[in-house]
This record gives sequence, C-alpha cells and structure tokens, in this order.
Amino acid sequence: MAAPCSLSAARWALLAAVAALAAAVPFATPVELVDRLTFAAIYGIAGLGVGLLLGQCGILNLAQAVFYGIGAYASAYGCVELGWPPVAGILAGMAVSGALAGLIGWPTLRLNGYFLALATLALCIAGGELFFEWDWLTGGSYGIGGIPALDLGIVRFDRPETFYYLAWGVLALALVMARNLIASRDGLAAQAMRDAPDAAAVLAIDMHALKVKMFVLSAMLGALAGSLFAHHVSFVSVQSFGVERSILFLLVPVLGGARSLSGIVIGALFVALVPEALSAFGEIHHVLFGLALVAVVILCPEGLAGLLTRLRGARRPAGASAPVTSAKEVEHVA
Amino acid sequence: MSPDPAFFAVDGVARSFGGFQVLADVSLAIGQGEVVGLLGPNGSGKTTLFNIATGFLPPSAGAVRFCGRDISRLSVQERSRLGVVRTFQTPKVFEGLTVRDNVALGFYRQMRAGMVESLFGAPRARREVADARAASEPLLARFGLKPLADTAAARLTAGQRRNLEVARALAGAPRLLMLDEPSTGLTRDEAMALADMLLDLSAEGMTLFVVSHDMEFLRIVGRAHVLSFGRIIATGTMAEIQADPQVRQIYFGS
Amino acid sequence: MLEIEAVRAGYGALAVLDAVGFHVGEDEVVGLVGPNGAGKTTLVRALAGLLRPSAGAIRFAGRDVTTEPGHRRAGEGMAFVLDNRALFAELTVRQNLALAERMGRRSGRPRCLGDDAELFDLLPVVKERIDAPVQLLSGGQQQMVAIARALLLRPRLLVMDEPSAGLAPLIVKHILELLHCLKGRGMGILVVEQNVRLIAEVADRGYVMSLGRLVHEVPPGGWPALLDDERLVRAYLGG
Amino acid sequence: MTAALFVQALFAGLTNGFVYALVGLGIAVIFKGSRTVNVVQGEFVVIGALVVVGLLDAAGLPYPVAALAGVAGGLMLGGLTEIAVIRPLIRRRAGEDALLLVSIGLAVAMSAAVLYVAGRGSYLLPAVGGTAVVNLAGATVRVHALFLIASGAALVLALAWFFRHTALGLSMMAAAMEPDGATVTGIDTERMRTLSFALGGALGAAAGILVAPLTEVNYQMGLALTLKGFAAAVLGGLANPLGAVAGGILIAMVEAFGIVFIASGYKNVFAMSVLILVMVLLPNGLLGRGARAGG
Amino acid sequence: QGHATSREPVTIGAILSVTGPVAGVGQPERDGALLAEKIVNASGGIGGRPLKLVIEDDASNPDTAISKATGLIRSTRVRALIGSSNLPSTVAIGGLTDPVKLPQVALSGMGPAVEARRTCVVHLLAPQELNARAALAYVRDALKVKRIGLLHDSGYGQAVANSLKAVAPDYGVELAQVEKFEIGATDVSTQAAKVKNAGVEAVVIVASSATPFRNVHDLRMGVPVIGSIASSSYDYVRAMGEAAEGVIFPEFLIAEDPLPHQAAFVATFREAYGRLPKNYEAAGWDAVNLLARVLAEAGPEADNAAVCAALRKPLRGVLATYDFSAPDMTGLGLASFSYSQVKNGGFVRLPFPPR
Ligand SMILES: Nc1ncnc2c1ncn2[C@@H]1O[C@H](COP(=O)(O)OP(=O)(O)OP(=O)(O)O)[C@@H](O)[C@H]1O
Ligand SMILES: Nc1ncnc2c1ncn2[C@@H]1O[C@H](COP(=O)(O)OP(=O)(O)OP(=O)(O)O)[C@@H](O)[C@H]1O
Ligand SMILES: [Mg+2]
Ligand SMILES: [Mg+2]
Repeated sequence: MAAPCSLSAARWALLAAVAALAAAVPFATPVELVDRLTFAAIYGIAGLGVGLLLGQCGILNLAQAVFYGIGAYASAYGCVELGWPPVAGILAGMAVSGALAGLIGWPTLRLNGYFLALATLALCIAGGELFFEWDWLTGGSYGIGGIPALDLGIVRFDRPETFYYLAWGVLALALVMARNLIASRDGLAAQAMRDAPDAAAVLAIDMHALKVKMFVLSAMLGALAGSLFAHHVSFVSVQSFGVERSILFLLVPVLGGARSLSGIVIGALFVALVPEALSAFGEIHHVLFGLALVAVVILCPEGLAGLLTRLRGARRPAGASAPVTSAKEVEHVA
Repeated sequence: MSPDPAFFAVDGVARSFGGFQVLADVSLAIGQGEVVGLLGPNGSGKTTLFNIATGFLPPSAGAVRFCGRDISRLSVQERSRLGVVRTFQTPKVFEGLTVRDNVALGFYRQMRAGMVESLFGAPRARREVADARAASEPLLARFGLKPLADTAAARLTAGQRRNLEVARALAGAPRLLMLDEPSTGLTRDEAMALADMLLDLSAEGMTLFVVSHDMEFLRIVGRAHVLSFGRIIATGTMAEIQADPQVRQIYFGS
Repeated sequence: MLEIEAVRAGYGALAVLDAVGFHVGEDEVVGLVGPNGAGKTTLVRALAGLLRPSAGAIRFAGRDVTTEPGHRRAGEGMAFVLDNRALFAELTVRQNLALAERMGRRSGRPRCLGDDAELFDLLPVVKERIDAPVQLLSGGQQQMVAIARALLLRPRLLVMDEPSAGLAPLIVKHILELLHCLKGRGMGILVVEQNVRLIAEVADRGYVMSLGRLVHEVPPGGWPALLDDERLVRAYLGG
Repeated sequence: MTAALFVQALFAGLTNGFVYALVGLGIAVIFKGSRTVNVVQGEFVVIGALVVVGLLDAAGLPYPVAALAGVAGGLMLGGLTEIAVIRPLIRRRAGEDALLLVSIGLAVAMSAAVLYVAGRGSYLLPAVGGTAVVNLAGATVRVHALFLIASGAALVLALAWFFRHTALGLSMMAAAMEPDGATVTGIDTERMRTLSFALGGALGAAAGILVAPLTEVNYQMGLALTLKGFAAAVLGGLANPLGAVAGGILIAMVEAFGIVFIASGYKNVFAMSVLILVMVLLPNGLLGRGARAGG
Repeated sequence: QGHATSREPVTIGAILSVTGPVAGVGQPERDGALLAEKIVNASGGIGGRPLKLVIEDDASNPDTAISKATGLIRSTRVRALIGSSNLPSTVAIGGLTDPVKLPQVALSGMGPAVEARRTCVVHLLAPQELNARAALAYVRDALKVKRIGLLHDSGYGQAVANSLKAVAPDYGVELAQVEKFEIGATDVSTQAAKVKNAGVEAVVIVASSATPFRNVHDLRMGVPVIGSIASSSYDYVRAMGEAAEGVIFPEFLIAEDPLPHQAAFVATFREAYGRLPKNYEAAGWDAVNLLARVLAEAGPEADNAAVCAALRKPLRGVLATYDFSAPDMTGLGLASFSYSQVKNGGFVRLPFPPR
C-alpha cells in the first residue's frame, strides 16, 4: 500500500514552482511588500497554532496573543536586559509559553465549545492585563526597544529581505510538521474527538491529554512567532498583544479554511496584504476590510482554500440539487 | 453455559436522575465468550445500564466489575484500554474523517507513536497509521463499506453509519463488546449476516452484551435479561423469555 | 393525494434520485423498501421540502408543491417522521408537541386521534415524561415523541422514515394498528422501512428502491410474493 | 473598608452587571434563535445609541421619540444583517467557522463605519434624572443607574417569559435547535432567524440607549462590549436570558470587589480567574442544564 | 517667492494613526499637517521647491507602521519622516530611521530608554515626567495641598503615574491613593470611590477618555480635579458633560486665548476646517512647519546629518517652543506649559505660573 503522505509528481512540481517563486520575491517586488510578506509569515506561524486547535480539535483559541506576547517579551527582555543570544530568548519564550499552556490548559481543557472559547478569552484578557501591570518586565506601554537583529552566526537577519527568508523558512518547516502530525495517530484522534467525543473515548483516546498536548504545541508556535516579531520590529509593547491580535490570529486559519494547511498560507497572506492594499482607499479602508472578510465567506463558505479546490475541481454534474437547509447545524453547548 | 462472575459483573447498580429512578438494584454477570441479551420496554434503562458499565455515567449505587476488578471509577478510555468497548444507540461516526480512517481509529489502542515522533514524521508513526488502514480493509469489505472507503463519513446513510460503527468497534479486538441496537437500520440480510459474524467472534472468545428489540437478531444470545422500570424482571434463554407471561404482557403485547 | 413525477435530487455534486415517480392515494398505506443507500431518506427529504429536487414535480392534493418551502407543506397537511427524528432537543416533550398541536389546530382539519388520552394509550411515554427535555429521553421514547408530533399536525398525508427504529415490539404493534385505523379515515400514508416483513403487515402496495430508482412495484397484496421472489430479493440486496 | 465604599462597590457591580447583561442578552437571544454567536452585538449597541444622539442633535426630535426610533433602527439593522448576510450563508451551508468569520468581518466594518460617519468623538445621551445622584449609606448612585437596573431586570423577565410561554418564542428556539424538525412542523425557520436577529438588534439598541448616559459611546467600544456581553452570556449558559444577567452580575461584582479588596491593576486577572473557576466547577454555566451523557 | 510648483518636490513622509484606537490623535494631526503643507507651498515651498507630504495610516499598529516606514524610506525616499501618533509605532519606526540618521519628528512623548540614544528623532509632545511635574507644580503652588489621589489608565496613564510616583516627593506631595483602570474602561466608579475614601485634597486623572471625570463628579467629592493632555480634546470635554466644569488642564492652550505667534494658525485652521484646533492639530502643523524650516535652512539637497543638526536647535512652534539641543533629546520644558480650566465648556487661561 502506498504511503498515504507521498505526493504525486504533479504536486511536487507545483510545490517546487511555488517555492521558487517565493524565493524570487525579494528580488522582484518593492521592499514594503517584502516586509508585509515577512509579517504574513509571522502571522502564519501563530495562526497555524490557532488553526491546528480549531481545525483538528474544534477548539476556538482566543489566547494566542498572550503566547505571542510571551515569546516576544522573552526575546526582548532576554536580549536587551539580560544580553542573551537570540536563540536563548526564542527557546525560553517557547518553553514558558508551553509550560503556561499546559498549566492553564489542564483544568480548562475539560470545558467544551463556547465555554472553552470563553476560557481562552479570559486568559487573553488576564494575560494582557498582566503585560500592562508587570511593566518592570515588559515596559508596559513604553515597551522594550532596541532589540538586536537576529544573528544566527552565519547570517544576520537585519533587513526585510533577509528576514523574509527566515520567516517563510520557519513557517514552511512548521507546516511540514503540522502535516505530519495531522496524518498521524494523534492527528486522526484529534479529528475524531472533534467530531464525536463519546465515540472517541470508547476507542481509548485520552482526549484531555491530547487536547493539552495540542494546546501546548499551539502556544509554542505562538511564542515562536512572537520572538520573530520582536526581532523583526526591534520593539515590543503591550499594544501588540491584545484581544485584537488574538482575533487576527484566528482570522488566519478561518479565512483559509481551518482544516486545510494551504489555507493557513492563504489566510496569512490575506490578513497581511489586503489591509495594505485597501489603505489606498483612505480612511474607509477598515470598512472595506471588514466587507472583504464578509465577501470571502459569501464567495466561499469553506474558506479561501476551498475556493481553490473548487476552481481546480470538476464542474458540477447536471442533475444535482441544492439542499434547502443546512445539513447540520452547529453543535452547541447545552 | 454458567456465567463466570469473574469476567464481567454488574453488582447492585442503581441510578436516578434528580429523584427519577431509572435503575434500581440491577445485578447480572456475564462469562467470557458468552453472548448475553438485554431487552425491555422503551425507557426501561437499558442504555443507562450500558452508560454506567462503560463509564459515561457514575452509578448512584453499586459497582461494575471486569476481570475481577472494580472498574466503577475508571474513565471511559481507561475501560476501553482494558477491552470494554461499546456502540451507541444512535451511531456516532467521525464525520470529518474518511470511512477508512474511521475504522482505522478502531486500532488506536494498538498504536504507540508519541506526538514528537508524529511531528517529525518518524517511520514508526507513519507505519502505524498505514498498518491500521491496511488492517481496516477486511472490515470495510465485511460491512459493505469498501466502495465508500474514501468518502467522508458525513455522507453516510443511517444504515451505513450503523455498519461503520460496528466495524470500528470490532477493529480493536475488544474483550467485551457492548452493542446497543446493532441491527436497527440494517436490512434483514445485513442483520442476519452480522448475527452470524458475532456468533463466530464469540466462538473465538469475544464476550458480547447486546441490547436489541429485534427478536430475529437476538437468536444469537444464549441468555437474556429483561429490564422493566429499571429492574430485571426475567432472565433466561430467548425461548424462556418469549414464553414468560409478564414479559409477554409488557413487552411483546400478547 | 401525493403524486411525484420523474424527481431527481441529490447532495451538491452527488445525484442520488434518478427520475423517481409514484403516487400515494387516499385511504392507503404505501410501503417503500430498499437497501442502505438506495435513496429512501433522500426521497423523504425531497418530499418534506428539505432538499430541492433538480428536476421533476411533486404534487400534493392536486397542487404542485415542488418549489414550495417545506414549512408550508406542513400547514397543508403533509407530516413527516424523519429518520433522525429531528426533535427540539432542549425543549420538553410538552413544548415539542405544543408546537405541532398549534399548527394542527390552525389547519382546521379534524384530529387523527380522538383526544389526548388516545395518544397517551398509544405512546405511553408522551404522558410519562411530558415535562422532561426531549434530549434526556431514551431513543425509543424520542421516536414515540416524533410520531406523536407528526400525528398532532393532523395530516392528510403521513410519511414515516423507519418508524419502527428503536421501538419495542409492543409499541410497534400499536403503530401498526394505528396505521390501519388512520387509513380508514381518509389519510394517505407512506412508510419507508428496511424491514420488509413489517411493511408486509401494514402496507397495501408499495415500491422497491435501489440505487436511486424504483426498480419494482409491489401490487396490492404482493408483499408475501416479494419475500419469496429470489430474483427480487437479490436485486434488492444488490445495493 | 467603610460601609460607604462597600455600598459603592455593590452598586458599581450591579450597574455594570446590568450593562454587561444588556449586551449579553442580545447575544443570548440571537444565539437562541440562530445558534450563531453574534460578534456584532457591541456595534448594535454603539450604533443604536449614536442613532439616538443623531436624532436628538441633528433632527431635534423629543427624547422618547428618538429613543423609540433608535430601537426601531436596531431592529431593522439586526433583521437586515440576517437577511443580507447570514441567510445566504446558511443557505449555502456555511459552517460555524464561516459564520464566526462573517460576524467578525461585520464587526470590523461597522465599527470602522462608525468612525467614518460619527467621527472619533465620544457621545453622551440624556440620563433619566439628569446627573442627579441619590445617597445610600454614604455612597452616591446615579438615578439613571437605578433606572438602568430596573429596566434591565424588566427586560430580562419579559424575555424569559416570551421564550417560555409564547408560541413565537418557542418557535424561534425550535427553529434554531433543529431546522429540519421545525420545517416539518410548519415553522418558517428563516423567518424565525430574521426575527431573532431583529430582536437582538432591538435589544442592542435599547442597551445602547440605557447605557450611553452612564458610559458615553464611541467608535471603538463595540468590541469591548461584545467581549463582556459574550462572557456574561456564556457564563449564564449562552442561550438563556436570565443566565446572561446572572453571568453579567457575577463578573461585574467580582470586578468591583476585586478592585476594593485586591488591587485595581489586577481587576481583570482576578475577574477572569474567577470566571474560569466558575466554569470549571459548573461546566454547563450558571443556569445551564446538562445534556445526556453517553448513548 | 510665489507659488513653487515648477521644480521637483521635496518629499516628507508621515505615518499617522488615522484609524484604529489612536485615531482620536492621528486624525487631528493629519488635519494640521495637511493644512501646513498647503500653507508652506502657498508661501514658496522649501527653497522654491514644492513640499510634498505623503501621509500613510498605520492604523495605530506598529507592524503596519514598520512596513509603511520601510516603503517611505527605501522606495519613496523621503527626506524626513513624521510620526507616528502612537508611541509603539514611533519607537518601531525609530529602529529604521536611526541607522540611516533620517530626521524623524515624532508626535508622541519620549518613550523607552532606547529613544534617548536616537539622535535624529525628536518628540513634539512632552515626556511623561514633564507632564507629571506640570501637574505637581500646580498642586503644590496653586492648590497648595499635599494629599492627592490619582486615577490613571493602564497605558499612557501608567507611564505618567510611574513618573508621578517618582517625582512626587520632590514636590512634597503625597499620592494618598493610586487607582488604575484599563484603557477604554466604561466605569471606574469603584476606583473613584476608593480615592474618595482616602480623603484626598485633589484628584489627578490621567486617561484618554471622559469616563473617569464623570465618575469622580458623580461622587460629589468637592475637591479640585486635574486632568492631562490625553483628555483635553474638545471631544472628551464635551463627553464629560457637567463633570468637565472646573477641571484644570496643565497642557497647552491654543485656540481660546492665542498668543501672537499662534493667532495666524488658529485663524487659518478655523477658516479651513470650521472648528477650533487643539493640541494634536497644532502638533501636526508644527511637525510639517519645523521640517520645512530646517530643510530650507540646511538646503533640500543637504545630507541627513545636516538636516538633523538644523533640527536640534531652538525652534518656535504653535504648540510650544521646542529646543532639541539637549543630549537626551527632550525638547520641552515646564515653561512650555500653559494652564487652563474648563468654564462653560470652554478653556479659560489660568494665571499660573504667575508671570
Ligand atoms: N448529506 C449527504 N451528503 C452527501 N451525500 C449523502 C448525504 N446523505 C446521503 N448521501 C448519499 O446519498 C445516498 C442515498 O442516501 P439515503 O440516505 O437517501 O439512503 P437510504 O436509502 O435512506 O439509506 P438507509 O436505509 O441506510 O437509511 C447514499 O449514497 C449516501 O451516501
Ligand atoms: N440524563 C438523564 N436525565 C434524566 N433522565 C434520563 C437521563 N438519561 C436517561 N433518562 C431516563 O431514563 C430512562 C431510561 O433511559 P434509557 O435510555 O436507559 O432507556 P432504554 O431502555 O435504553 O430505552 P430504549 O429502548 O428506548 O432505548 C428514560 O425514561 C429516560 O428518560
Ligand atoms: Mg436505549
Ligand atoms: Mg434512510
């Protein structure tokens, strides 16, 4: 039996073409676009964490901004105040985020549905307040400035052009790992517990442990993105880690289609580029961005990745008909 | 066949919901390899007993024993790891997964790869999933799901869902399999074929506990218990039960 | 009463029903049997207006209702027992039934059953658990509520998708008696079942469906013959 | 702590509790009638209040007329949102994610539109009793705050009665719970959904009109209101108007006494920790009921 | 002189928070800056060359500010950068302008330590410590009280509060009760009650909203209330309603009682927009004018270092008179402040400090 994860030759070719195109971007586009694309990759990494929880486990995580913030502050504080090498800051951020996610996830991940979503929102609000309150550590609204460029010995990532490769490289790696995970035992189990928790329990799936592990993983991705952000922007302050940022990270997977990994890339590109493109319209560009989100859903309810699939896929055969009502209403907390 | 009380036993189990008594002092025992039926009017507490036996509900009183061990406090997945598996009266399938992966997850207990291995795509992690999928093929074929193997389970009909659920439950080679109305929604021939298959499995040592209202299907059971208002009112072979006047009156209606 | 003509329907790109046509008259019980995945439920959903046919026509009481929204069909006297029951899980039995009762009263049609007592005799749970939220009931109890809900709509046409699913033999008997009794009062009844033997006990005539098409028509009194017909049983199994 | 401070905190908790509850009420009603979480609710509140501000300032309408017009405006905005956006989506079988996304998109668009149309200013509405205060055990409480508490309580009781005892209320719940079942029972599910959004919109506007005299309204407070309202509604069991009030008051009381007893800088940390704790202890919400476990 | 349109324009970039939470600051700044561009060009531009102002909106978000600044610096090749309206964006942009020593005129007060080392970034608004001193000076010298309460928000307010705590002993003032609330809080009555409970002789409120003023007013404390620049906009004062009456603002008085060098700006602004300008309009105006002046002085083709040098001298603006020659990059002193009090919804100059 063929390995289920092997790609067909055509898909390899497509992937190679996309990679080549991506590698050529810094040479062919204006620098501000390269910079935006760098942010797209950073958002994509954090959004991937949210997407894994949402798409695979059905968990709405509104706390990603906190983990992103922890990563950013670990890098900022570590490098600026403690003089650590950047890698130490990044690892510390991921470790602290992961530990916190485990600690808080343990009790809260027994909750379901909107209760869990509210718990993550509460975490986001409380975490945001602590970022303000502990200004001896975070600098409060003054923030921490002068974060050095990421220097990995061989290359110094101190320009948008170089950072672009780093950020997209990390995102690509994270996507490959996510793909491995989804195809594995844990990935299948996560989807099973999302669709029918009772039946999953009967198959001996330890749902609680699995959720905690996925939450920790998601948080570590958030922290990684936050560290990259800190080094790229060279300054961090509380304003970047509020609920709005969590919502942005949520948009990344939802726009693309939460269950698809290519959707993460599409969603990240959307949230990073579309507002920029729309800002040419002046003050109403936020209105337009909101409407663009609405338009995306109306054009392709399964997310933008779904649109791609549809464009690629077969035309509808004649004789099919449309259901009048929704097949299955959202499952709700009772 | 005399029940071997050491294998599976329900001991004086009672359950009420906010003053509404659903089960009252139910005791029964099942020996290894036995096929035992459970029947009774609608709402008599059959599914509730299954819920208690498999860990979905704690009993208000009494205990559940498996292989001589009190499992009353174990969680659903812990009981499943011991080999206690059930199906649901309303089939619960993993709609987002393909039919094949639904069955492959039945082998979850046999898979070992950790999350880190999975993330890095370690050979063992890949192999396990591939093996489980391969092992699902005979079951898919057996339950007529082969043509649907690659479709999402969300598209299955009521009958197909029932088949899928039973196939998935069988996948992990459970020691005690509790089936809640397994023949509902199946065609007669499917029901009979399932009955034959279950008899074969019981001959190989699998223990079966079956709730059903389907007399033809219940031919597979050696013994059966009849519940009424949460109490066992009759126990015996199907012939004995079908002849019991009280059971006839409240259950068969003649 | 009900006439459907060359109906095609499916889900998205998947076509399930292929030019299905049949009729159900007043005062008769029509059975529809077929293997898993034949398209029986799809047909019921099309009749209920939950799925829009891509071709063909559905006529009820002489009117074309093909494009009419489902909720209006209920007002005109089509009642359904769906295979997933589709009860209002968090509402009590009483509230579930009150919604249907109100609809039925508004229609001005006579009740199917004399009074509540008759309903309670037939489906005991309706009375026993009247103030319990439906989601707490057992599977069979829910099935009874679903049947009661359809009856309270005071239908002229009753369509039941696997009505016996999960019911104890005694209750199945009650339902069969009820169907006999109802058809005597000018009602048309369509029963979808896997269990041919059960259908044979109650249906006058009927159809066999396979792979989205009606492959065989069972004439009045033809059910026992169908059970003996090797060829048909094989075709019927062929799905 | 003096008695005055205690009473002051108590009334702050009660008042803010009803502010959160009024927002949560709309979210609960829309959830009850459509099973969607309406992220736009905070914007309904802001827009409702601003419409009244506009009608008072620009059109010079008398206050009661303007207030009624504001509620009517909210009703229309809610209904229109459903008809224009939610309905086509549900017809196309959009999932939960898509509905959430569209709701976020609308919230972004509406709050930006408010900035564009009404500007960056903060607006007040006339208060019942003006800025008069009553003195209670050394604490001062705005007359309008008492009015807000009373009207909030009246509103929620009316809603609870509506959903429990009227055919329309039951039909709205039924249509959301089980659209197929509702359709075969003769309920027009789409109309019910429109009505629930309209009701939610009207409640939002009413909330805005009640709240604005105390808190002012501006273009950027919609999201914060939504979040607090969401918390109140979920804590109460999400589909339950009475629960939204219980949830709102619990959160606001914890906040107020957190400020008094702990430190105002940790107000949210404290309140959110309590919130998580309550959910862990009561996994169905304050007034929610559990479903059947297992088969 | 005359209209300068014929020659290649001198381009200045501006990154302002026209949308998002800081829009209340960015929009007025934009209005002032656009007006200044018009007036500069009408009066001959920069050394005969027209001034071109490219305004970008960072939506109050440093990520966006970074991308926009990268584009302005490297693609548009601006000669100087204005902005941003919010501190995080300002500091983030500074990371780009500092290495190339591009002149940057920030519209926020001085931020974290790194900013003091950025020798080409000047700030038109007062650093938080100065705002703190301005309030304390009034408490000590005009009110002559010693026990004050402080209500502040967790953002800007927190920064001022930290400074207040640090310098209060210098003024012999005791911060008897300090209470905090989140940005955009809709109710701070409990915090206000705690302040009242402490029996203070005056209340200082540092927040960018009107709510705390109303909540304090509702408690009928009967002590003077001192606000800050963050809540002195006409919008906020209007939203304070009755509570605004009598509030003291230690900041900058421009439109109500213009000094001779402010009169022209006020008149022009009023004519252009039909309303009175306040701090942020003036800051936007000043930023463009200062840059136009120093670019003209250094010559439009001068290198960045020369422009920076020209910038770091005493310069008079309408908001204040700046002097960026100090090594720590502060440009304002206590003397720049003017004190006013709200009377009948308008600002009235207070005779403080006595001249
Ligand atoms: N929601 C759906 N989406 C896509 N395909 C579906 C869906 N529901 C059913 N199908 C497909 O339509 C076909 C007919 O299904 P239908 O439910 O009508 O069968 P049925 O005769 O009622 O079967 P059963 O006896 O098992 O209930 C099946 O092949 C099934 O896979
Ligand atoms: N969580 C619960 N809360 C309240 N009542 C419950 C709950 N679970 C079950 N019941 C009640 O307990 C009784 C037994 O239910 P159970 O599902 O065990 O019946 P059953 O014997 O399986 O019936 P059926 O044959 O219809 O499936 C029913 O009256 C049901 O309403
Ligand atoms: Mg049962
Ligand atoms: Mg079916």
